[in-house]
Amino acid sequence: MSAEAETATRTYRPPMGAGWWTRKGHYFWYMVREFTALPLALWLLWLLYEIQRAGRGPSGYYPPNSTAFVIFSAICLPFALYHSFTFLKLAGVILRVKLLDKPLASGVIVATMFGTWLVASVVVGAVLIGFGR
Amino acid sequence: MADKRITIRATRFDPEKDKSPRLQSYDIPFSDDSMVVLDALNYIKSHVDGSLSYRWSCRMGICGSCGMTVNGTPKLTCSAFLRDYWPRSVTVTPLNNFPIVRDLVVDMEDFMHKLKSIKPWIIRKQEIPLGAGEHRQTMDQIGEFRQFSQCINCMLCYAACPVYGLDNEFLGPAAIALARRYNLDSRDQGTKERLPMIAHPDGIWECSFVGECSVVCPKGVDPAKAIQQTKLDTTMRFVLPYGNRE
Amino acid sequence: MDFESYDVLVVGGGLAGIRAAIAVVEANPRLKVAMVSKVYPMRSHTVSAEGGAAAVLRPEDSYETHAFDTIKGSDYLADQDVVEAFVREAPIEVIQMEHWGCPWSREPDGKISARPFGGMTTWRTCFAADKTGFHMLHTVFQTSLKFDQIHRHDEAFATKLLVEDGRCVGVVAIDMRSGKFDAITAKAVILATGGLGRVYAFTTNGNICTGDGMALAYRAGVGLKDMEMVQFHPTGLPFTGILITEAVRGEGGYLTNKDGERFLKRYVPNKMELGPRDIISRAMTTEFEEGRGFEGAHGKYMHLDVRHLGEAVIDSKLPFMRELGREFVGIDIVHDPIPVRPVQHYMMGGVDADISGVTPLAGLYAAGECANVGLNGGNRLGSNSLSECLVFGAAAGRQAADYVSSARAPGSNPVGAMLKDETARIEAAYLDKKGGDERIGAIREEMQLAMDVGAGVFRTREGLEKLTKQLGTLRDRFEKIKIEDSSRTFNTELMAAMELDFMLEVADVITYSALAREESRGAHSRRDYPERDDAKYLKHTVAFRTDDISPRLEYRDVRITNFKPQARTY
Amino acid sequence: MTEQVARRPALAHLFWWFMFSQGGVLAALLIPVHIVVQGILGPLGVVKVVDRHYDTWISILGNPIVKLYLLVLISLPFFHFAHRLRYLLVDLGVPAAKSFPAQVVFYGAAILVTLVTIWVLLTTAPISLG
Ligand SMILES: Cc1cc2nc3c(=O)[nH]c(=O)nc-3n(C[C@H](O)[C@H](O)[C@H](O)COP(=O)(O)OP(=O)(O)OC[C@H]3O[C@@H](n4cnc5c(N)ncnc54)[C@H](O)[C@@H]3O)c2cc1C
Ligand code: SF4
Ligand code: F3S
Ligand code: FES
Repeated sequence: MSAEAETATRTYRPPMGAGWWTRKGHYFWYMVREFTALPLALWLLWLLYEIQRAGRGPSGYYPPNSTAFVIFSAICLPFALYHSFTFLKLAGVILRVKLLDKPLASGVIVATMFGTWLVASVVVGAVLIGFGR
Repeated sequence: MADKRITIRATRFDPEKDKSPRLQSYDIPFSDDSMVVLDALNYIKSHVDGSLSYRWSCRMGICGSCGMTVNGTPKLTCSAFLRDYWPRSVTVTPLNNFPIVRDLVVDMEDFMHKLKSIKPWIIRKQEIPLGAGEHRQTMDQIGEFRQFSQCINCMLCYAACPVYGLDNEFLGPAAIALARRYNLDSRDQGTKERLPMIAHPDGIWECSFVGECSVVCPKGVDPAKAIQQTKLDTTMRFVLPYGNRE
Repeated sequence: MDFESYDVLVVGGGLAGIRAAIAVVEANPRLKVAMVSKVYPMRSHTVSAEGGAAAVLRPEDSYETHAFDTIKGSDYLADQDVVEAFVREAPIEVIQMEHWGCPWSREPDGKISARPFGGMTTWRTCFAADKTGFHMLHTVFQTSLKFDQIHRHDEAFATKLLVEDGRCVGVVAIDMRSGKFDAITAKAVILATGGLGRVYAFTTNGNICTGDGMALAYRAGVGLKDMEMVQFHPTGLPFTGILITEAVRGEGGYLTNKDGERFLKRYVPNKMELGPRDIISRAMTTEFEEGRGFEGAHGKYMHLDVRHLGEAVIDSKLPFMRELGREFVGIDIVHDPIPVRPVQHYMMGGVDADISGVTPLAGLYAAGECANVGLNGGNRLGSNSLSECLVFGAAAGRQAADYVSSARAPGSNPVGAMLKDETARIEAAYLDKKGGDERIGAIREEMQLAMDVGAGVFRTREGLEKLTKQLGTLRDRFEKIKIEDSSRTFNTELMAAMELDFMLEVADVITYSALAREESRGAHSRRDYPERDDAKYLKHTVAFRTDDISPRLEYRDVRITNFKPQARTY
Repeated sequence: MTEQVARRPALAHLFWWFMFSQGGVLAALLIPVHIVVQGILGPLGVVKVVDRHYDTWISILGNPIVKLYLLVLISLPFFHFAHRLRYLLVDLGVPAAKSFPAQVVFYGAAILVTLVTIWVLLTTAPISLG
């Protein structure tokens, strides 16, 4: 396009380095956010295993209560919360909702998202606990 | 005011002589609280070392040419005040993620190609004649794209985006924000024409929402928002049976 | 030798240059256009224009009043036929910008909105918030990207016009990236290189406004017209010179002195803050001299007060001003008055060109701030300049397109020789120069300060004569400059040296033109000749380069059509 | 410039991003409460939870709505995880994670998890409305 292209002079391209995400707090927290996928995936796999275990009949069934498992869940929890928090907050940035032809403030959208989270947690929690014995 | 001084360290690189860049230190008077990093560079160029090369013009944060990395963060040097760093020293390096041409000057051809590639002009099926006057547009309609039209092409967002740093094929924040600016303009009918470039694997999908682009943007463009909204809109076009396809 | 050859070459990527380039390809899509700019086009100084572009769009308004306001504002030094053509074209161009996507601010019914501006009797300044130049420049630049016939040479610095058989056939340009000298040839050349504010120390103009195009044309033998007419804008931020747009006054801001008094009532009682720039700048300077200004770390200043407008108006109409106040002064203009003082802003004078941008040198056209087509006379009205860039940029483009359809292509032999000469000149003067001990920065600063003092808001014979001597000395010292940068790659010191060379040239022309005009008219205000003198000076100054230091001056009658010169009071 | 050759919207990317975002919302809204209740409070005995007893657990697992819920709860987030982990690798300097084979591996894994989940749900407790 421009005539300069052909007379390209030597340039220096600084290497990026795999440790770029340690350079700045923001990058680090981004990596943490992405990393949440791993503990959450493992936890869900556990849940799947729990369900599958129930299929083997009542005789061998024991409730999940090893200390290791509680510790594992306790480790997963902050990641889960961090995922929920970042994801729902960022959703406020993305979603454009119009009410009566006026764009809704992203603060309102975020508040709605967090409200939904709360309601969903209460409902699911109620079912899990309510049917318990 | 006592004679304050401040240390500026600037990248030096002359491709005709140097293999790789190095930092050079300058100790200069910090005579006035209104001084910005660019003033310090200008002082060096005028009074200490005339060979220091960098770009600048307007000195009022609107031409977009003076972007550099200041103590690790991409900044417009004409709007970065020395008083915010002093008594620490200030390290000025070229914008990250771009090839260095010379000292603090980076190669921006790639960026220029990307700008052009998203067709940043009004596309209409049928041009209206000049004699018919202006298109009517309300302030609310302008409000739809206003934020995304504030981009000064300073490329700070590219310097901040690791995805671009890792792979220069990525279309990048400002170009996508500009595409969105036109897509949201009530006068434009070119969304579909821009789609192949935007929804390309190296387009919006490549962005993993690091969000640093919006943090460093000096004009509040919020390219991260532009990109995520474009992802959503584009997806809706195809997911909803009759969604959004004009 | 073979050179890159085009039909039309545009030097300058600002509003005027890009508009011209588009006009060429619109006139004839088969034409190949080159656009040479020393910065990427969107960096051009048009980007910092804030207030707006004037055009008669509202039914209540009329061409006659726009023409009259412009002519009166010019202190009758404008060529009236040019003004009349301009006011008719401006609305068309503003609509064209709208069609290209410029986000003009709108009325509730969706039409383009207008705001009051200094010296305009009615609301006719179209605006895009307070970033009008930014939006216009990005709009035309982005629109220009769709024309593949426009070949950009970004960051290429034009050093000389190529003239062959009395015809301009291109430029020599240095590609800054590689340091390579190129002859870029064309059948016609349009100069659109912008202003020269950097000749002064205290200016709103960016680093790139160094009068290059004017100096290039001047050296090629073309006259520079009305160069004594330098505009000082009343409201610049002290220290930085950043402009606080006239729109601030247009929207209702007050100017007050240290006694809290709206002092303009003594100078422009009928217009107050909406008076023209030259008069308000003089009023402020007079107030300073009489001790009624504020004293600050960066000199005297006045207050520009918008507090009474309220946050809502400020945020919708003047958001950038709030941003600038916050960033560069540390104040919130919603709660604090803005410190301001007069600042060099615009060059009415420029390359002698006619209504279609045609200069006396065949094949050479000029448009935008670097040209003087006769529109602005002694004082440009705020917001006429952006419209001027559009109207006369387009006119020059169309004219050039027309011309090249019959012009033959330039030969390459003389061009080759000229390129060799120019390369040798620059290498000898700068790149391969040994020794020298003068700093470019030092000479530039001394020139700028001398110009501020000697050719500022008020001028006198003594001051101007002293200035010619100072400039002469600086010119001698320039011969002894030291170039520390020997690299060919992006050598900004070489650019700075060549720009200083251009600036010393145009500074001379300003000074000699001002010395010779023994009257006060528009922006040119002589303490020793306080009155306007229509009998002697209802004329354009045209300066030609000579081998001597001082230029040869000619005078040319102003073209008067419908508006007889009257006393200029507001 | 290469992009002049006609480009078409990348529909595959679009689809995977859609699944990614759906999975993300779901994971955000639902996973924490499961972890808290089933992973911490239940095992610690703070509250009674449905999976503490075989009967309660198996009876609720038999509910078709619960089955559907669990299918969505478990499988959809995996499309989110697959996407994130793939890009995590890219971020850590493994550009190969962008390649087509990598996509097959990661999204394939998510599909696999989905299939396994369906199988588990179908074979665990007989469907009953009780
Ligand atoms: C702060 C500010 C605010 C303003 N506000 C307003 C306003 O509200 N309304 C209004 O009407 N006017 C306003 N003006 C005036 C108006 O903006 C300018 O007059 C106008 O933009 C000039 O445009 P241009 O195209 O002539 O030049 P520019 O935009 O300055 O462009 C010059 C071009 O020439 C190129 N160039 C220069 N020298 C060389 C060389 N040697 N080789 C190669 N290329 C070269 C540059 O790279 C650049 O691309 C304002 C001016 C300033 C400074
Ligand atoms: S989006 Fe912001 S940071 Fe990026 S180029 Fe535009 S103005 Fe600069
Ligand atoms: S930083 Fe990069 S990854 Fe996306 S959100 Fe911004 S473009
Ligand atoms: S110099 Fe123009 S943005 Fe900083």
